[in-house]
Amino acid sequence: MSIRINVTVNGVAFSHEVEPRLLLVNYLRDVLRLTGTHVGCDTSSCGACTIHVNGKATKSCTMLAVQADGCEITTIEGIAPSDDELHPLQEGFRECHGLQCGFCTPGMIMTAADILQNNPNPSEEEIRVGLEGNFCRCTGYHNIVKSVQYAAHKMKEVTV
Amino acid sequence: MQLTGNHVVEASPAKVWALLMDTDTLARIVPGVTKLEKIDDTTFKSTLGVKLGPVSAAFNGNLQMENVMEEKGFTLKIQQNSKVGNASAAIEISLTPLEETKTAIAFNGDVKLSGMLATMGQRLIGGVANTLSKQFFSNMEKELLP
Amino acid sequence: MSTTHGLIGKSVKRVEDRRFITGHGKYTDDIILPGQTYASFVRSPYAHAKILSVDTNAAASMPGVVAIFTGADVENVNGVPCGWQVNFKNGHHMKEPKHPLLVADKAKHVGDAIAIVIAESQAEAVDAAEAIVVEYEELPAIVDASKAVEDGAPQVHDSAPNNICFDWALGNPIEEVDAAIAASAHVTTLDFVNQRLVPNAIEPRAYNASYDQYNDKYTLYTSTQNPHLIRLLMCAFVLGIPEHRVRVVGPDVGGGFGSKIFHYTEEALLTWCTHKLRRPVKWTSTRSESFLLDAHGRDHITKADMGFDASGNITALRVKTYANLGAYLSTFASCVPSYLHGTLLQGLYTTPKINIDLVAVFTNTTAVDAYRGAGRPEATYLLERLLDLAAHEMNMDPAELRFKNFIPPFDGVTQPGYQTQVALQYDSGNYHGVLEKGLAMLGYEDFRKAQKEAANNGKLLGVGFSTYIEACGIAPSAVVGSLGARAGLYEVGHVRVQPSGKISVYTGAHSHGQGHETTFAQVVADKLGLPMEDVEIVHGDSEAVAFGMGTYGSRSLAVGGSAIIKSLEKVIEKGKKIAAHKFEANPEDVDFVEGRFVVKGTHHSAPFSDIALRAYVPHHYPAGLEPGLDFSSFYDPANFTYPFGCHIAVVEVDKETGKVQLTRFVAVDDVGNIINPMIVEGQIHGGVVQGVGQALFEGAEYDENGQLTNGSYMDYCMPRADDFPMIETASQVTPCPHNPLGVKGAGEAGCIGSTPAVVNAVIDALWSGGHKVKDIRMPLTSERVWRAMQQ
Amino acid sequence: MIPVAFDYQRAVTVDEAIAALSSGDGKILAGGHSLLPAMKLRLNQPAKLVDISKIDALKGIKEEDGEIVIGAGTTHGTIASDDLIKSKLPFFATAAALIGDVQVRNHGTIGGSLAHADPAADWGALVLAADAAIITKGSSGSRRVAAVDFFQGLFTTALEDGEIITEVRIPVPAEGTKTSYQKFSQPASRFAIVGCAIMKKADGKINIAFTGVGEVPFRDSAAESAASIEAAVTAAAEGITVMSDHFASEEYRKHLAKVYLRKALEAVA
Repeated sequence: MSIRINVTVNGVAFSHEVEPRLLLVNYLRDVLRLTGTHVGCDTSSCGACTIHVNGKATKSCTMLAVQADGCEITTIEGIAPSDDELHPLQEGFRECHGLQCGFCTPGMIMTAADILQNNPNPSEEEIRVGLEGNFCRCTGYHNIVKSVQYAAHKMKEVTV
Repeated sequence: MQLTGNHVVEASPAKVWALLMDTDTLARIVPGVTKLEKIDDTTFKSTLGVKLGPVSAAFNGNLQMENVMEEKGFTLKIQQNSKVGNASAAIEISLTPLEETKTAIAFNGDVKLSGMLATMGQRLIGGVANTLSKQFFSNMEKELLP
Repeated sequence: MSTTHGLIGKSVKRVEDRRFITGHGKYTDDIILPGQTYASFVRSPYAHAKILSVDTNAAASMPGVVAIFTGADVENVNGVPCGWQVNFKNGHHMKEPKHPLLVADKAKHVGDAIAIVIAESQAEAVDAAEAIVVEYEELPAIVDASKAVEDGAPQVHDSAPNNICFDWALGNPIEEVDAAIAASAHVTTLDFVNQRLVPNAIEPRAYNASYDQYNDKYTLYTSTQNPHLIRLLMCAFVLGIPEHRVRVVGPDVGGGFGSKIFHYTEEALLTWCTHKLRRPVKWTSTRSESFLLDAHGRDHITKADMGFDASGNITALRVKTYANLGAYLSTFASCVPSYLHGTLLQGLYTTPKINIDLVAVFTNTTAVDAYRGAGRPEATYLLERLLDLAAHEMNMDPAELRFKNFIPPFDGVTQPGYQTQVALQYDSGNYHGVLEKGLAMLGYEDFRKAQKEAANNGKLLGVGFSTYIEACGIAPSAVVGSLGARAGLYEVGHVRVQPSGKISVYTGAHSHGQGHETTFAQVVADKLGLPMEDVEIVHGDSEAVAFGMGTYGSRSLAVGGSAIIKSLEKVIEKGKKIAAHKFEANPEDVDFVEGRFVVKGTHHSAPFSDIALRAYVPHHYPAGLEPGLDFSSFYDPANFTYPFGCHIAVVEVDKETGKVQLTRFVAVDDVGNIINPMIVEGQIHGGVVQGVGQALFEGAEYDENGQLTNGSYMDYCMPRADDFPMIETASQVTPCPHNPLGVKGAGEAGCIGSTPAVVNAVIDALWSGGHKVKDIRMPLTSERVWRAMQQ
Repeated sequence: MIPVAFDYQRAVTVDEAIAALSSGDGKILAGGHSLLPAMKLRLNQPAKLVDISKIDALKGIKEEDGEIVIGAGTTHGTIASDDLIKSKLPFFATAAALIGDVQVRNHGTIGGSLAHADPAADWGALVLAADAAIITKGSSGSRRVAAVDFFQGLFTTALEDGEIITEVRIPVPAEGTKTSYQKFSQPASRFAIVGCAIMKKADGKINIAFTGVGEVPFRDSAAESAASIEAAVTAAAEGITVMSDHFASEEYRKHLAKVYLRKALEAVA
């Protein structure tokens, strides 16, 4: 049994017949070939697969593609304003060495974007707690926190 | 994991014993049994469906009674296999008459889990064992009702 | 950014980041090949079981199934090899039971592969694997290394009696050490477990193997730290395929931490399968499988005694360790508890007598191998726990005790290296310096005052020290060869100057987060006086890079970087000849200065790009001058490098619950010269958090039947952002005297130094509250700390 | 990991969901954060999922007839940031913010959590302490189940086959009511090892409920009837079967229950 879904991913409308058991993350990676969203675990713990569904950070390994029918999805490939620009968080991660192997990075950035959306002025503590659903094995989180702080600062500048 | 407990039922050891030795009744009181087939006097082939919280799995395997002592007790050996891991146990069950119409049923044994059940189930195994044994005795009590 | 000079020592932003932050990294699982098939495994749910039957009939007819193979199909294929031979004390070779690609007769740990299913889709492969019925006879399992050697314990391999892989000793004769301990004024004894860790790189292992039958050519994409080594081991030792028929690519790799060094059975099996099927076969480990299959780390059971004279000088160290190797001998498993652990037991101290007695043991558990630090964290943990405990027992200050016992500073140039009692010769060191700096950063005296005050108010604060040393830059081939390594441990650096003067550098080191594409480019651009944009670093592809030994043991820059320097020197030498020809000068009169070839004492000079072009347009060349500017070098280091440092942890322990909060962490590391401080700091941060993970959160828990009971992120506690404060780092620089960059390596330092510092801090906090506790087993869960306080 | 194949049906109304459940081996998919991980590991293999996440009627928080009504499909994240909850039931907001992580809170729902009835889930203690009622609906109509009657055993609730939870209704606390939720988290999963929820009413009467401690979340009546904080702490979690795992043995868990009860009592003192 396949079900047709209509989704908008990074501003582009897609329509596909999918098996109900297809996870959203596999839809993005294998069907749309947006491989920036990663799979790091099978218990909804590591956060590497985080994307935005209707603007909210979502673990795409814990959502079925059929559940995303009618939703607006943003992945790491679509978070920057254009191909030639970076989102302030992307810039922050590069400026502050917030990544090493890069595998957790897309999920980190997508989660951090949710944090900043709800709290443009997070304290260090709020950033750390906000990232509790995302594992990084490389950076020790130190520079990730700095990257988010960089972005928060930058985004404030832009709005002012 | 160690599984130990004690339960008093309102029936004589003879009645309890008869109940435990009857395949059809046993099939009704062991939680989750969907099929119980007697192979010989002490061996049963069983199919169980366990549905508890996150886990819903079908088990296939054997139940075997050893050291059978009429109206006193036996050792129940269980081997149950499923797609998500296997369970095995050796549980000593003993009946002690308290009064004419009361029997203390004590059980003591070791339960082993393997595979995904062992990996994911460690925090819950104690609770699951408790829940299943509670269900077993509550079912038994229903059977014993006149 | 076009800085051409002084790139060394600059925190240049990483050039590789753009693809990662935009989601365009290319990891193995991102690759789908034409005609792709997908694999799934049937794995043993038992730690030890005879395989009575495998019924694949139902599975074989399921939708999408392409093939199913079982142990019987690969019976004649070799197992995966071990790369390092260690001998028993009696000279016999260690036991090396076969590690088959699929087991046919007996499963030896949970997760041992019984069958592989290959199907048109991943879902179909998983569905079919579930339909395979395996009949087992469960056997008693053995988990604990110290019990495995007892008579009557379950036997993992028939060929290894008492489950012993090898026994081994190093250092001074045991009689001398026993006597020195017996004569000591104070002996500190510690019985402890250095628990087993699961590496947990966030990218699970993934492989994609394909075979082009028309060109007889294999390609294996693999999430590896060392593609050439995998090619060598797989081709020469497992499958018997000529190496030139196999291309191994390690594309972007999502972290390794050691666990992706090794040659795993799945790599060889998929390559074997693709040849059978003539279709690409891909397998990506699930996290649940990673927990059961990726080689674990540590797992030592140790008893150690450290003797002191009346004034606190160390007199001797005696160590007895059981090292758990798991069910099979992984690629470097044998050298980790021996040559990477025993040889580090001198630490930073002048200990005159040292002996380690080691037994390496098979058990029905996942294989154990190198994990960030590999042997050195175990040695450091042992020493640093003993030192802090001894200080408490002798009522001395732990910093003072260390100062008293440090090896005096030596630069390795004007002063010789330091010869230890356990085989190594340290290259250069200034151990007092890092502790002094650490104490200053901490504000030691103020902390002790605050600690006392806190204790009076019923609060438990503690400080813990760890002054560590490690052996990196692995390593001189002759030395490791004499110790049993079955490979050379040099590195390859190939510099290809393009006619336009742009540079392509091919390194045998592999980057999986370390930032080689940046650091190596800095080195090259600095040396040639070019903008970094003119340099590209190519790594990870056996077809592009002639050879390589890969990345582990903090060796990339010290060994791989040095190989590149060697080639750059050849480029410059050749460039001088070409410049000399252009200016009709003698090559000896040509200098290379700030990116230009200059004829001494004249105004004649040519930029690098001009000479590069001439190298490829060899008109009017004199006889004997070859065209081209393209050099490759093998660099084999003269010695290991020896980074060291001082880590200090401050913790608060909740009296009621035992919960530990890390409130400060100070790390002063001396990794020799630093090319990119930002990257070095990042390595330290990551290492520290991983090391603290061992101290406070992580540990594989097996039940007595060999079941890993915390094999998921719901139970295996990974360190998270909110568990940590900002980490305070500083560096001291004592250059390595024997490699051209003067670098020592920074990848593992954080993970080696931090663990004992945190445990020591918790113990210190407990002593401040009157709980004279010797040891708490790691990880220091709240309950364990609470129990320690109840005694 | 890939779940076993299943049929999928999306319901847009509660009645549609109930009708869909009446046939076959169906399970409800709400936020999916308890069910989907189990299905991916193949620990659970339902033949059919009935997706209720798009039923608008199940979402939202309002005050009605002297009760605060939380739709079963309301996410933890919404509850954590809702102004009505923050002012009238602050410990619901505190607890909601401690569940899982940002991503989980964006999708996980209170109804899904209650129906799943994990013994370490936070909501159990909260609904018990708040004298909440769980409103269920099935083919034979609606039922109102008091929270104390809802939790019946390990992963076992009063919910019958074919029923879904539609609302959680909590009497609006009188002026002067104080609440607290104190949680000691399992460090890996961040479920509760001990979660202690307290509602101290204006008349001084205290409701005390625990989650994570026993096989079922429970009201601790012995502690409730104690005369002092000290006596309550002494009485807490006595006489119940306390769970045990490698993060917290029975003894330690019981100790933590007392420590966290004290924290909660002091917070409302």
